[in-house]
Amino acid sequence: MGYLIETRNITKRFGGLVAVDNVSLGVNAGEVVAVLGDNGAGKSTLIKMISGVYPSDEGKIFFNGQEADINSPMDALAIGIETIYQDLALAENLNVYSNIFLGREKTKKFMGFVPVLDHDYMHEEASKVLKKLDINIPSLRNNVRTLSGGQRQAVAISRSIYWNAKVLIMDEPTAALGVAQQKQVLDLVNTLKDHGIAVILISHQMHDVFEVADRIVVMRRGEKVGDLVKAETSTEEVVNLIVGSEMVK
Amino acid sequence: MNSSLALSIERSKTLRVVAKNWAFFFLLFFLILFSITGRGFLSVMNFQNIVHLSVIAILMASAETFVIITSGIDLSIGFVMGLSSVTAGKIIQILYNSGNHSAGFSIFIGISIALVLSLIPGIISGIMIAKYKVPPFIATLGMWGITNGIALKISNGFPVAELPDSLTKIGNGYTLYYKPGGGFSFFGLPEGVGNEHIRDYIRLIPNSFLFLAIVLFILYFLLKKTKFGQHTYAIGGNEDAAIRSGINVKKHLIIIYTLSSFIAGIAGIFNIFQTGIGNFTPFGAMYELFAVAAVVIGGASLMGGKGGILASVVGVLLIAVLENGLLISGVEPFYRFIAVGLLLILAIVIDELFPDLF
Amino acid sequence: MQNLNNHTRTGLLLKIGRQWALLFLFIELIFFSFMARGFLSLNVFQIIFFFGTAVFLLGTAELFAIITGGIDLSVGYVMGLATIVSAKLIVAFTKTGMGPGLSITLGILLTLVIGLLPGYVNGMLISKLNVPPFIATFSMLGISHGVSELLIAEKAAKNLPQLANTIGNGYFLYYSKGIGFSFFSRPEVARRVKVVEILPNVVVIAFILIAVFAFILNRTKFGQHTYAIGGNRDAAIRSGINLNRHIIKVYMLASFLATIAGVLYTLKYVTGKADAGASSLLDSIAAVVIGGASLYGGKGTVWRTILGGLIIAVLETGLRIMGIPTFDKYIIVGIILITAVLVDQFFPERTYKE
Amino acid sequence: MKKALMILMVLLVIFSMSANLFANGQQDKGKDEITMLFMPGVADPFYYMMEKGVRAKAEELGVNVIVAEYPKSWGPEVQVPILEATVAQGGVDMILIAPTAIDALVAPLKKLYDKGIEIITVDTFLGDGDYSKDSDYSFPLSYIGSDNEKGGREIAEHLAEMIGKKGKVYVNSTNPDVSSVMGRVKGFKEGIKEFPDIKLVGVDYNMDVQQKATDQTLAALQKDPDIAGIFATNVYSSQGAYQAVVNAGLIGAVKLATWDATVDMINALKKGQVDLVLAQKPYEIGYLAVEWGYKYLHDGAEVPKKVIPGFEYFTPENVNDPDMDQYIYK
Repeated sequence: MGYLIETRNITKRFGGLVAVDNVSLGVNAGEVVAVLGDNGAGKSTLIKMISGVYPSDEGKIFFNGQEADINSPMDALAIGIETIYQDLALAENLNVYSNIFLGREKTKKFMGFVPVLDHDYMHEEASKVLKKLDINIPSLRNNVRTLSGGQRQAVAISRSIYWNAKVLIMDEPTAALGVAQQKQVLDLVNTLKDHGIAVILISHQMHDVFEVADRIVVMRRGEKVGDLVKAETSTEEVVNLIVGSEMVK
Repeated sequence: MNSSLALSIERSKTLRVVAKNWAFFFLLFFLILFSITGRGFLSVMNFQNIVHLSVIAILMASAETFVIITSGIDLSIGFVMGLSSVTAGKIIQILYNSGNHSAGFSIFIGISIALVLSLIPGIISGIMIAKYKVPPFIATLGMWGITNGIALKISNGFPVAELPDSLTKIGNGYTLYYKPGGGFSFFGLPEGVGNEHIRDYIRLIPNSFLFLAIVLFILYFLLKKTKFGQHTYAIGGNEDAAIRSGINVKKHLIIIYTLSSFIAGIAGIFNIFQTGIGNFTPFGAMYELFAVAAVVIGGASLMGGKGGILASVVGVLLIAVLENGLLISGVEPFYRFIAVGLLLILAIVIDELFPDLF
Repeated sequence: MQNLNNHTRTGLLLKIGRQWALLFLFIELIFFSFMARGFLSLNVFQIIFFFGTAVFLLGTAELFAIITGGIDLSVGYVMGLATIVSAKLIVAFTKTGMGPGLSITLGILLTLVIGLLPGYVNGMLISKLNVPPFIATFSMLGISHGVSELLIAEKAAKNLPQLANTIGNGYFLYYSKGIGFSFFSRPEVARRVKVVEILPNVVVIAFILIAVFAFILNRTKFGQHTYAIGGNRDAAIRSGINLNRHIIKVYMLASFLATIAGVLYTLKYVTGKADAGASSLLDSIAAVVIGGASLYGGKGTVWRTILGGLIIAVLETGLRIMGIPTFDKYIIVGIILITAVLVDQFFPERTYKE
Repeated sequence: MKKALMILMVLLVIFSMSANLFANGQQDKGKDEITMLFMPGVADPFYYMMEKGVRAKAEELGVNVIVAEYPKSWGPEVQVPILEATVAQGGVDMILIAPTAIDALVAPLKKLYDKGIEIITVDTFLGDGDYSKDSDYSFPLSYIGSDNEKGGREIAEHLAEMIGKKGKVYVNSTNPDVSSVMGRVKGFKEGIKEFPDIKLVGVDYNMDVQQKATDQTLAALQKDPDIAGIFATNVYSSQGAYQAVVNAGLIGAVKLATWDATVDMINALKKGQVDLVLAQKPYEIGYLAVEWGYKYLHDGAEVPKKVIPGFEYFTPENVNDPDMDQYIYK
């Protein structure tokens, strides 16, 4: 079986600048691939093409072996590609389960014809998915504002999982977190892997990458310069690829 | 916010209830205070009057609540109210005085057209705000002048009078009249009560209460129980997140401003029932600013994301009770401006101290 | 990628877009020159500036608050309070037997000091207690209004010295045939003899002050920090700006400018009035926004604000000279204001801080 | 940017200088055509009525009329800019103005007077309203308007009669710094002093907002439930106080004397809900102002310094009299 999600020779230009140049990348189900690179290396642009924010100029994206026509974030969501941005996109003034159901609230009929929010259902479903992912949040009726950074990350991830994410793109999930909370998030990534989710992880933290990733892709100036299996590489090799010292395989 | 304080409040159930509903407890406090200082304050009649006269302010505050939760502001509601009141008045006047139509029919047609008309300013400001990113402050300020100009043109600057009497009979009537020892009567004084006996009757439950209860229930329901309400909060909390979760934020904002304008239109209709004439809004009335103030006292934030209909009602009543109480206690009128200003500041400072609880 | 599109727009269009406010003003001037009999005259331009001073001053006050991402709703009633305080003080000083010049000077100076107080309170509430600017200054609006009415209820300040009137309604330069030029005082001529009056004193005073504040905003560290706070509050704090102190200063400055507007009102109308500035508040905010500032903070300049104020003042004056019926005028002004801001939205990539 | 602004300024000055000469020529027009400017005090029905009177008489005499923009609120800072801009279109021979302040309007009007424009003040006046003795403010030709203090006194007498010369009375007024309205209050206070058994329990100011007037009157009725009579001093006070009495259910039990005859108040009187309505004669004031102004400008007639058209009182007895219809503001 081929990759669950795959890009073939995709390219994105902004005016004269080639932000992503002819990059092919594939991720299997249950696999964590880390994308590394210096600032401006094209990591963000790459994932934004996969998640539908930017249309690609050249190249194709395949999902489950079939060509996927991704032109907007909605298209990506529809086939199960979810992205968790650094700012998490949570409404802090709403509670945990409302965030998990944000935009796709479950309603029931009041007096037979008026649709009202079905709080009980949403609460129950939310606790199920949190349980499945081993996430511990005291009360799902608390506003997200009262949660810790790690817990918020967990809420964002469970939202994706609940809505059947098959591919999860995570942008710097551990930045701005304390050590204990980083651990929680990394544990969660491992849990996701066990559930057969394909994870694309963007990170600067070499330690995180080596803890959870199966493969490491390095980008420099828009090009893919390395695709390494974690078990067969070392920190030095990756760093050298990132900064561009010549150490061609 | 230091979480230890928040936590200790969270643990103490009583404290938590008080902190969360401080405006309500403030209201209670004032009620007790003025009952002592103001002769005639503590009476059913006075409370009924306070609420009856606050109906317009409550509707305005409800309109503003929706807008403020999305972190916007609507400055045009005061004049939309005037526009709706004058339009309804003019149509009723023409139909009724033509002699061909009954009072009921004229009133029905008048208010229907006025309510439909009151949607338009909201749609226009909504489109400007949502599609063209005009700041809400300016978009609704523009509508401010336009709606009032139109209202004045329709009425030629005179209040629209010569409307059917049934308007005020309904608007200012009571559901129940009671004479101690003399029995009850519904929807009107018994026939043949002379001037000298008027003061004997106790009037209970103004009709406006029933009207207000219905409107408030619908708005409360809309905001708290439906998807629409949930999305309103989401947009105010994190517009980006709302967009990414697939909420059509532009459409939603247009609906919000239209709704706010519509509620202001309802206020205009109520105004015509209450006064029996079609009133345009004077430029100095500042209905919108007082509505914003009441919403904020009720615990909403101008940054959006929080607030509620009932909280805003408490906010309006707090100002109304404060003003009424000071009046009845014989405080010079201009101290009231100052008192309301200080109350507002206090409201925010308290809110700022317990941010996590709202 | 809207930025990209904008950059590729033709240079000329972009230039016009950036200067749309100026263009708008020109269109107004040309339109009224043709449509309004008597519009094009020295007298009318003096009227525009003379009565515009309140909006220009309040607009500048508002601009400082808006650049920091705040707003000051109290300036109108602080101005009203200043008219009453200054009128009362001047009358009180005159009663003690002081000369008119001295009592006016003392009265004004004292008022200017008192005028810092509302701003200080606003600033403290906003910076130290985290009260949103809208609410803090709205409360201050109520408080200043209440205090003003209490000061004036049934005991208005009357009989200000004649000198106040001479300053407030006088001109810098007069010319009349036969007598020639005279400075500051109107030549004694018979009725109906034409006297050309040039540069109202009030306008001269206001513009000197506005120039000073424009300088503060453009050329000083204080101004730079004001922009920094509005642009990125966190960055400003991290770069060592004392945020609280700065915010307090900004609101004191706004209050000070409003007080100046109030003092000039007292000189013009020889009376104090609680709601003297109420009608100028919304105009002044509109002037700032038409001048390209954002209510989210970080941009806007004094000259642009004056330009915004002029767009409103020319429109109002022109429509009055044309004799547009009152109610139609309200509607037209609203529509044009919205159009102005809509035009602005089509050219979002301006850098007003040049 | 700044360069462009400087160029604009310079252009403006050059423009205006050259145009100034042009404007000079424009003022010399046919002498037989008279133009009057009507400058109302604020946008309210009272002045709309006055405009009608002005227009009617002007048409009759062939006088040109310019009606200035109605100010949004009461005050010189709103009125004077409108006045000056409207005069700037040139050709005005006479201004009929309701000055919005007794002192603040002296200088601007004097300036226009010095340019050769005649002034008549209507409804409100400059200084103390006495232009017969020489003073800074005695330049207007005449004051044509109501004698507010007299009206207040007369209302006091009527109200006293209606409540049987004893009991509590209350006043709802608009704004403590408007000379005409304060005159009414002053006159009323003087008038009520004549009746030792009547007690004035309070004066409230609603700042020209009708809803406030309702709130205040209701609170007053709550505080002193035995109030027997209410005097409301203008359109907004009247309609507001009337609403309050309706709300409190005290129609008939509280005697209501109101100032200004809007349709609403007259209807209330017809229904027996209000007991006395004083009608000023705004139509007649405007009418008289044009008439006297024309006599002065055209025939060189002497104008009396004060013209008081008096009041009409609407009572339940005369309210249906067709002759009274002309005094209703509509």
